[in-house]
Amino acid sequence: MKKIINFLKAGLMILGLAATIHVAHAQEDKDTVKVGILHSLSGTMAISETSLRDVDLFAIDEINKAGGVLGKKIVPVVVDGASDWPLFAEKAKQLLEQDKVAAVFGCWTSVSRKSVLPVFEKNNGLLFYSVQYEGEELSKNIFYTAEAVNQQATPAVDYMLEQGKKKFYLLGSDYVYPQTTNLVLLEYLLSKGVPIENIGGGLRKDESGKVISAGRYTPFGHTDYQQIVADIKKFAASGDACVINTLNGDTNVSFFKEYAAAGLTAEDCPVVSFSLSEDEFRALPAKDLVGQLGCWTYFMSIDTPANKKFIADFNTWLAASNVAGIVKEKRVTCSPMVLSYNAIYLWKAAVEKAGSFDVDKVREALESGTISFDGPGGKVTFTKNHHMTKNVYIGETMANGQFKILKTFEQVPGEPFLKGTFKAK
Amino acid sequence: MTQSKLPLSSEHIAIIVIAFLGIVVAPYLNTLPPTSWLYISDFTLNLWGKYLTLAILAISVDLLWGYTGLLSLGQSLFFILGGYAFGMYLMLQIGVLGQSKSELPDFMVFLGYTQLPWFWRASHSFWFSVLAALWVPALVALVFGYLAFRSRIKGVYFSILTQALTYAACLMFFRNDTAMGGNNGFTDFKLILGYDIRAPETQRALYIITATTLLLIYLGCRWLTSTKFGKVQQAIRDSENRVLFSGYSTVSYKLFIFVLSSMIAGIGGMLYVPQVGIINPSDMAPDKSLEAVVWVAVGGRGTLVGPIVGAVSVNALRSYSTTAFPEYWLFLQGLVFILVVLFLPKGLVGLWTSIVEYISKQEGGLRGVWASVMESLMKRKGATK
Amino acid sequence: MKLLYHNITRLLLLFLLAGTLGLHAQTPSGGNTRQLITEAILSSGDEQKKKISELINADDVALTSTILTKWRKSEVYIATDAGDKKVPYTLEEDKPIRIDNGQPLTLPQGSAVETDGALRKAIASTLNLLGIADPDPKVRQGAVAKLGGQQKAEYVPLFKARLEKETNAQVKYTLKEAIAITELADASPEIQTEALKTLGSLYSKRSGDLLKKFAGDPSVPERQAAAKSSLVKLENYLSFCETIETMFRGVNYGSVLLISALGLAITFGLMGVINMAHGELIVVGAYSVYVMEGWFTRAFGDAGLQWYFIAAIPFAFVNAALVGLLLERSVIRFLYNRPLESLLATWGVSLVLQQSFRYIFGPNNVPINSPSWLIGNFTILDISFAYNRIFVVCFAALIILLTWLLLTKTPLGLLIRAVMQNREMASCVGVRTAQVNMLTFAFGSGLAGLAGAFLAQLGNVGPNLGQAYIIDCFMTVVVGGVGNIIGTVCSAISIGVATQTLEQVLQNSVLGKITVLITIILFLQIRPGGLFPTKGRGLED
Amino acid sequence: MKHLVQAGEKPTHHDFILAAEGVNKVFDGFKAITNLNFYMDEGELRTVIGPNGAGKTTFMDLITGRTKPTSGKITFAGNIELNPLSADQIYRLGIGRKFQNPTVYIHHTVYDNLLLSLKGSRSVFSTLFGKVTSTDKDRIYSILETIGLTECVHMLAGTLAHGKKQWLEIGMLLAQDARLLLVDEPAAGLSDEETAKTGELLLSLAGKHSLIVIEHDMVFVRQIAKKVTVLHQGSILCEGTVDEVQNNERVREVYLGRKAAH
Repeated sequence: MKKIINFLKAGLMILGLAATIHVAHAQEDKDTVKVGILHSLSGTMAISETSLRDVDLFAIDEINKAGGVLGKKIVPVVVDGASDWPLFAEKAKQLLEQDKVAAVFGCWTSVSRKSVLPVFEKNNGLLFYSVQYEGEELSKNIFYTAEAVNQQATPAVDYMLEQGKKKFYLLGSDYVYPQTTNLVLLEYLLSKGVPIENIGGGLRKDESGKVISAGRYTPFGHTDYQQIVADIKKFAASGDACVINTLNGDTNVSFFKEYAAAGLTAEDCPVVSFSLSEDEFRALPAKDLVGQLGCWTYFMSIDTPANKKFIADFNTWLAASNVAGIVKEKRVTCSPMVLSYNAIYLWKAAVEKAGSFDVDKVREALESGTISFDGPGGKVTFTKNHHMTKNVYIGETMANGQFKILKTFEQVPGEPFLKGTFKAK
Repeated sequence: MTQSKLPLSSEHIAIIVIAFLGIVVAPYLNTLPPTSWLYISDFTLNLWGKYLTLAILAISVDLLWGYTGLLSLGQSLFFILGGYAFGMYLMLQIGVLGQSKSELPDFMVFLGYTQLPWFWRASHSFWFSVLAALWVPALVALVFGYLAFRSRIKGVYFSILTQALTYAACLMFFRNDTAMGGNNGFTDFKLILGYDIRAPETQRALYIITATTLLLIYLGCRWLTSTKFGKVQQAIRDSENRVLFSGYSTVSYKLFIFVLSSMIAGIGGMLYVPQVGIINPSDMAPDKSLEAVVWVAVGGRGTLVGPIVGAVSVNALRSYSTTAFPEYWLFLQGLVFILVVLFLPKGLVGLWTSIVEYISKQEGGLRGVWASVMESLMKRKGATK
Repeated sequence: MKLLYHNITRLLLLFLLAGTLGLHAQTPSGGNTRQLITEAILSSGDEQKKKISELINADDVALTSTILTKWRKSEVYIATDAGDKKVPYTLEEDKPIRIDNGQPLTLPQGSAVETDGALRKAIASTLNLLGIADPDPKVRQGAVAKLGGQQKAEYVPLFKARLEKETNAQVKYTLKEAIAITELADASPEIQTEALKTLGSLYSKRSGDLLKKFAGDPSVPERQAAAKSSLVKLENYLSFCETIETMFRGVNYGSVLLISALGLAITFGLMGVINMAHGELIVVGAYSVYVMEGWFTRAFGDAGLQWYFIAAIPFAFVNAALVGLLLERSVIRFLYNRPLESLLATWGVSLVLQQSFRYIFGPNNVPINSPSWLIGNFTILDISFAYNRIFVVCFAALIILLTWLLLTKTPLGLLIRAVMQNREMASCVGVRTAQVNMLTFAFGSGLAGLAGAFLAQLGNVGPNLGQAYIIDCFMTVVVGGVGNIIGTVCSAISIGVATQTLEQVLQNSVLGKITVLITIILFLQIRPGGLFPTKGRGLED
Repeated sequence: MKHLVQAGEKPTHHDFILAAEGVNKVFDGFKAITNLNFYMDEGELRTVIGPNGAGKTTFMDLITGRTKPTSGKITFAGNIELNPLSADQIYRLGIGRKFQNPTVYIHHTVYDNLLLSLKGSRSVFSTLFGKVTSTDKDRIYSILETIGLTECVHMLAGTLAHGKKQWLEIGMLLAQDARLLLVDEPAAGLSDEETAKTGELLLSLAGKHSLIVIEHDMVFVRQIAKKVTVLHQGSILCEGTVDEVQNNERVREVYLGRKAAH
């Protein structure tokens, strides 16, 4: 009996082997390479992530028109994570194990990245992640084109201190990015000599008296900011206060509408936001926001030929695009979009340097510190720690929904591990 | 009901064959070399493992809804509670292998915890965690069920209240202060009982355990629904007052079945976590429970095969359509739900039994149907000539 | 009289600034205003800031204020003439007027002058100094408050002089407050102690931080005691204000809940349909507002912005009612006897609708500009009342009244109530129940649309908007007692007040919400029928 | 023997199967039962009549624990107070109830309907692991014979005709071996023949069980009634034989009089 099974097994193996040779041969013939695009096109996160899919497809088209990568055309495999985190993991597995993609560009929320991380590590895949995040993570299979905390939060605080602000109200959505960022900021502010009673929003300590949460948090989809705005108003009554805002995406709309309704303006108490890009800005009545600040590594208003060309080409591409449901009018560009765009070009550069699509070789190339790209937001370079060195801009919102750049920090290297690095004076 | 009209023996044979295919053959095919045309990939097997855990959840919904008439919109809460209870064990198993190289789970390190909160400490034990995946949902169900059934909350009210409970729990788990990982939940598991959780062998073993558990739960529920208890249960669905005035304390019956189904859901959740690799509060959002109810509706409520068929088919459709046409799949899913509720009140299983009945009523069985179809086709041809 | 004011103030200012301004200040030639402003606009850097501060000397105070205000709002433009000379101008009633000579601009129009934070700060500072004498008391008050916050001793004589002439009570208060706050920076502890006492008797909200600082400083015991007692006074006062404010927030949050849930009180409460797509009907209303705003601004320009909302309200109602009608005809009418299944089918509908919104309006949120009469607030004591919130409360009251009238005083209402109480009996006596069902459902849906119109003014408008409200709506209706409109009103307001109070007390939005949900669950154990249970013995299955 | 008892008057002996004293029930301001005094002997078949809204069904709800009285007390079998007990506990004392609309388990067979109603332990455990004994089966078949449904034993109850459902429900009361049967409008919707058969069935039960029958159909009442209680506006208008009641002026006025006007 055993013999028969073994015989059958051997037979199947031979058959299988023949099939692989056949398949491998067939793939050699093809002059295409697959990459995965993993974003939520439905569900709550579709608000933000759909734009990234659009810009990814645009970049790929652009590269294909210019001859592709290593002579191969890129074929995007677009899948919908549907704002469902386990589904993200499933889709990542599918892209890596079934579709055998060379790289994946995707994810927005931290939780989606955390959800796919083990999958990428197990299959030795390559993920490019391009939305500002909390750091405290360094996976060999993920490259972060995103802003690290020191490319947004700490420069913004520097700027506010420079403007003579003495009181800082920390407000965020209750998830890992704001929580971690605010803990870093707490350390940072204390190290800059800001007394702890001038940090608003509340502190929570554990049994040993160690601060484990700083600032005020609201859940996703929170709609009523009356109480919080009243609290801020009280906090800001004596002047020289500002709000450090890490509210996620669309909750900003409710918050800023309430902020304006309460009569608070950028002059009384400016709000500096890290998750409010031009794309989210579109949903806000701009006049309520004039003068509020943002900090990113790209603004649509950057006045360089590269950026102008990027915006123009993107709009031309949109107009001609036949992707189902794509929005063609009144489109803006924003940092996560440009970072996604950069990611594809950086991957291309790394592949070309490595001369192969092999993940290990591409990683080696990316880690070499020589892969850079002159993107719409200025020059970006990958460093050994999988993060990028790039320009940081502080901008002020204008009535036309754009940011006016107030200050530029040139070529700031991204640093994922910041906690505990700032010591109080 | 209609099922019992089928000859028992053939039903038994079907169960045995399907169980054999699912528990023995599928994992065996997974061990074949990937080049073989019979090979089932790790991805596919893992995906089916996930579907089967969801099928367990669906059975728990059906036990309440289809058999007792209680539409609980809180089953995903129990499912996820089971998942969290077991997930805590998995989180602690990561040990120093995590990003932060600390004994504490990563998210606690980010938030500056210096020691494990008290309610985490027992989760180092595997068996404690397995049991917790049962008793935690059971306890919640017991307290909530006792309060609800005692005040005679039923029907729509019961549904809305269970939904509110789930929503409250969901908000609770979303908070980072709850020390359960907040929005990110638990992820990046490394080891289970010392085995590498990502290894294909471990995943295969988990699949086999899931499939076997599902079979046992299915058989257990079959037995349960055939006992006098099962009859009382269905009697409650059809006429609770009569049951009450026949001297049965419907509160205890409902409570028993509610707690039991919460434990079944908990088992599903416990098996779900290691196979999916992540658990977080968005899985207990109110619409997730609704989804589970829809699986049952699609499969066929009041049967035990229905939930399994529904859970697997809806999820397979979802997996397929989010890749095949990511822009349209929500339309498709929504429409399927509407159409099933409107036109297939007994679900796919109901459709199947009516087809079988229709065929058996025809003279000559399937052959008769064939003949009549051909006949009408011929006629039409003749007419067009 | 007015002129006298201006002259005296200007003299005072001159006196004050003479030291720093040097020669320039000594030549206040008449009619130099326009020239000075033009120079300030056209210069840059520190030079520009200096020039702005010198504008205090300009002859025509009103003109200076007007132009500076416009400048700050980026409403000053620059045209360039043939000789590449820059000519700043503003728009007055849409006509370009040159700043340098007040004549209409003959050159082609240019672009707006950009401002940044520092520049606006400089402009604001000058405006504040000018504002002390502004005819508008509000402007005066704001200016004094800002100057007081700077704690510059040189302003004290300015405040005191103004205080003697000031007639407006609120400005007087602010002047006293500003003087006391400025005196806190004085070197002498006696003056500080007096100032602290004054601030306590003024209940000065602005001085909270300073009071805290002095209360924590034991170096001068008397001063510390004064600070402490003033701080206690202030805190008591503020907590009183907070309580009132919290109540107001509770009532208006309750009104939002009420408007959102009222439609559901009809479709679920009266008709027994569990409509999970209720949230999406709200979204239909919100998008209607967006569409209407687009039409109005395209047709009437900025003036359209003022009135589009009035037109959008009925539009939102009608649109949502039409979608509701369609929904009723295509899905719900088959499910009147299967409430739990209507839940599932309408959930499917809600998925389809959500994705449809993404298709039609894009996945992003859309911006909605509120008419100016909905923006801003007024303050009584230190309690602020936002106009849009007051509007919501009034509107909720109005909708309730109309709904109640419709249900109780009209023939349609009679029919609706008849059908809802006993569908079979009503059809037996000749009521066309199908039609009544259809109309009732459409009416309930229309109310959801109205809710959307209001939510559009308060928060974001996007495909997921409805999801945020659906559970709250169901809870509101259930707590109120199904089928009872008054119950819905009471429950909405109580949930609103409870939520806001808990949020205030716990200083945590999520915990507040969780506590309210748990309380509701427990409450329904005690009163399974809600606040106002439906009468009768109807326990029959 | 005093035949005509005025409302509220208490008979002199004490061994009642059911006694209600000073019972009031108010629903949201509506007085459904007002100061009701009702006494009934063991083995009696009592018919309760009264116009719509007289409080007949509420009275039954009060006895079976479906609602609780606002004031007053109801005692069973001499000294057991019913007020604090729940519906299923009251049942276990031996009070069975047939609803106005036949209430049977439509998705169960006739056999299962009776099986679920058989006297015996009602605990979750016993239903899970208990076995059906041959005595149980014999009992079920004998009841089936009594109610004349032997042929329908394996039919689903939902497919039975209306009359048969009524009998099945009465059968279910027999199965539970209740001391007191409350029967709400057993003749509603039945053909004359079925009505007569139902009457015989009820008469055959009297003596062995105590019965309260609520009925509208006076023909049926005549067939079965020994003693009739007339309820009006939540209290007892009068009690007596059918003839006495029909001849009572007040009854004529409020009830029969109205009926005569038809």
